[in-house]
Amino acid sequence: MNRLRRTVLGALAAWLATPLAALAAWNESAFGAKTPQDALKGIGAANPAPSKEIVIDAPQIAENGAVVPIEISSNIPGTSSLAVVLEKNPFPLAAKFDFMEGAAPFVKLNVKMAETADVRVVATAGGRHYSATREIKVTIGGCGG
Amino acid sequence: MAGPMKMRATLAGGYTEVRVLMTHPMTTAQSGQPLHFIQNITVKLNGKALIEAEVSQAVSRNPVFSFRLKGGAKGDKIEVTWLDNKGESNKIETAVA
Amino acid sequence: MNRALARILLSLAFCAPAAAQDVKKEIERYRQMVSEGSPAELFELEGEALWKKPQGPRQASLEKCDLGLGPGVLKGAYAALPRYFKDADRVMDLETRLLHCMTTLQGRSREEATQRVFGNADRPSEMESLSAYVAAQSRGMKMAPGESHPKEKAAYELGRALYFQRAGSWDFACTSCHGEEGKRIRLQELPVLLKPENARSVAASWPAYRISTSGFVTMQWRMNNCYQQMRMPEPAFGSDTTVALIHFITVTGKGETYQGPGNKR
Amino acid sequence: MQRDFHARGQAGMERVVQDGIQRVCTETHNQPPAELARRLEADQMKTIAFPQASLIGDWKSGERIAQNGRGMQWTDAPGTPNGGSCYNCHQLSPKEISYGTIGPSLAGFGAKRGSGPELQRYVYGKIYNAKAYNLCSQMPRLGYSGTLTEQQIKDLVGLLLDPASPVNQ
Repeated sequence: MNRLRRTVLGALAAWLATPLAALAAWNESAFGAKTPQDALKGIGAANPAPSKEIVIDAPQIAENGAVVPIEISSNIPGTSSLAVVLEKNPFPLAAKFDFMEGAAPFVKLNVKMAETADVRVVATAGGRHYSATREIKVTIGGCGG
Repeated sequence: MAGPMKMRATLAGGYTEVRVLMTHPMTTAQSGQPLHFIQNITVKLNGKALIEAEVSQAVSRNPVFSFRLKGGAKGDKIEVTWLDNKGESNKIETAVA
Repeated sequence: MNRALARILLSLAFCAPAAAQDVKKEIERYRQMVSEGSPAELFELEGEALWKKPQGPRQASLEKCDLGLGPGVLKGAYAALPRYFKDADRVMDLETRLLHCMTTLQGRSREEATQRVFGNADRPSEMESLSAYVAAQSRGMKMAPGESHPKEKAAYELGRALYFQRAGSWDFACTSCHGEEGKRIRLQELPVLLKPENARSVAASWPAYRISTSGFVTMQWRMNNCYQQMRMPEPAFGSDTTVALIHFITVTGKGETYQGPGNKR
Repeated sequence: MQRDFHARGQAGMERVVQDGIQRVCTETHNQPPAELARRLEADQMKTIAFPQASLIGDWKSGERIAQNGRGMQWTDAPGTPNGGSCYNCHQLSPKEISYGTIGPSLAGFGAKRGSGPELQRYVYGKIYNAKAYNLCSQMPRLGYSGTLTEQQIKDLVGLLLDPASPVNQ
C-alpha cells in the first residue's frame, strides 16, 4: 500500500470514528474552569474593560435558582460575541454566543445559579473585551416540603 | 431519541425574533446523574449560520432561547440545531411569520 | 441626638417598607420573565402524539374521546370542564374524563392507567402531557364549567365545604393558607379561592409548567400536593373530593379567558 | 372522605377524622362561641408538658428547625427530625428575605419583649400547642402533634428570645 493511500484511508477512518460532538467546537478548558478568572482566560478575555453599553436585564431576585431568566445585549458597535459567567457557580462559564453579520448581539436564556451571585456578561467587539455585572439574589420559594 | 423542539420566528420592528424550545434534561455534574447537556447551538437563516453558541450544564432544563436576527422577511427559513455531550442532536426548521 | 444619626434612622424608617415592596416587585418580574420563556409548549407536543397513539388492549387512540362537546371535539372542551357526564353519571374534570376514555375506549384497567399519573422532570406522565394538549385547545375561550345539573351543584357545594374542612396532624384546611387576602408562604402569594377575582386567573392558567421541578403539573396534582402539605393521607386520583374542589375553584373563577397552559413557581 | 382517601407513608387514615377542635373550627369557620372557646382552650392548655429547667435552647439549631419545612408528610421518612416550617408563615431573622406572612412578624421578638421566665413559658406553650391560646389559630400544634421534640421547641424559644439570636439583631 502506498504511503499517500494509507494516509488518506487513515484520515478517513479517523473522520468516521469521530463522534459528531467533536466536530463542533466546545471550549473544554473555558467551560471546565472553576473560577471566573480562569473562565475569562479560557475565552481569551482575561481583563475585560467595564462597559455601560452592555445590558443585563434580569430580576434582582430569583425565586428558584434552577431557572434564572436573563436577557443580555450589547450596544457596543461591532459586538461579535457575548459570554455569560455566573461568578459563584462551580463551573462559572455558562454560555458563549458568537454573532455573525446579520445577527443582533442579543440573547434571552434561562440559567441555573447555585446561590446569590453576580452575573457577568462579557462582550467582544473589534478584538477588545468589555464586561458588566449584575447581582441576582437566589431565594427559597414555597413550603420547602 | 431526542425530545421535541418548538420554534417561532416573527418579524418585529426591524428584526426577526426567534424563540426556540428544546427538550433536554441538562443534568449537571452535581446532580449525581450522568452529565448530559447541550453543548452547541446553531441558528441559520436561509442556510447561512448567523449565531453559533457554546453552552454548559448551567443552562436550565428544557432550554428556551430568544435570538434576534437583523432584517429578515416573511417566508425566510430559520433552522436551529443542537448537539449535546453524548453526540445526540436535534433540529427544527420554520418559516418567518 | 446627633444629626447624622437622626438622618440615618429616618432613612431606615423609610427604607424598610420600600425594601419589602421591592422584593414583591422583583419576584413579579422574575415570574413574568420566566413565563415568557416557558417550555410548556413542549408538553403540548408530547400530548398531541399521545392523543393520537393507539394504546391498550383495544389498540385505540383517544381521538374519539368525548370530553363533553362530542367525540373527538377538542376545541373549547377544557373551558367547559368540569361538567356532568351522563354516561358516567358523575361530574368529571379533564383528567378524570381522560381516565374514563382510557378505560372505555382503549380497554385499559383503571389500575394500569393510574399507575403513574404524576410524572417528573425526566419523564412527564401521560396524563400531564395529554392535559397540556387538551387544555391548549381552549386558549382564548371563556371558562364556563357546568353549573346546571344537580350533581354539578352538589359538587360545587361539596368543594366549598371541603375548602373549610380542618383535619390532619396540623389542623389544616384550604383556608389555613388560602383564607385571608394578601398572605404568602415564603415568597409565594396565596390566592383566596373563595373570591372570583382571585380564582379567575387560577382557573385560566392551569394546568401549568412548574419551574421549581421543571415538570408539567395538573389540577389533580395540585389537590394531591396540597393535601400532602396539609399532612393528610392521600386523596385518590379523580375522586369525588378532588373533582369537587377543582369544580368549586373553576366555577368561582368562571368567565375568565383561558390563557394556559401557564407557569407556576 | 373515608372513601376518597387512603393511607400513605406515615400519613394514616386516622388523620382524616376530625378531633373536637377541628370540628368546631370547621363548623364555625374559625369563629367559635367565646364560652366554648375558653373551655376548649383550657383543655388544650392541659396537654402542654412544660419542662422544669430553662426553656431557652440553642438558637442556631432553632434557626435550622425554623428554616426546615419538612416533616409529617406522606413523603417524609418517619424517624428523621421534623422541621417547624416557621419561615413559611413568619418573619424571624431579618436576614432571611424569603418568609411568609400568614402569621405575624416575629423579627425582634425578644429584643422588644425580653426573655424572662413568663415569656419563655408563653413561647414554649404557644409552639407546643397554639390552640391553648387561640382555639382556631392556623398554627399547627407542633408539640402536641408530635412534630417537634421538647429540645427542638426549646431551641425555637432560644431563636426567639436569646439576645444573641439573629431574630433579635
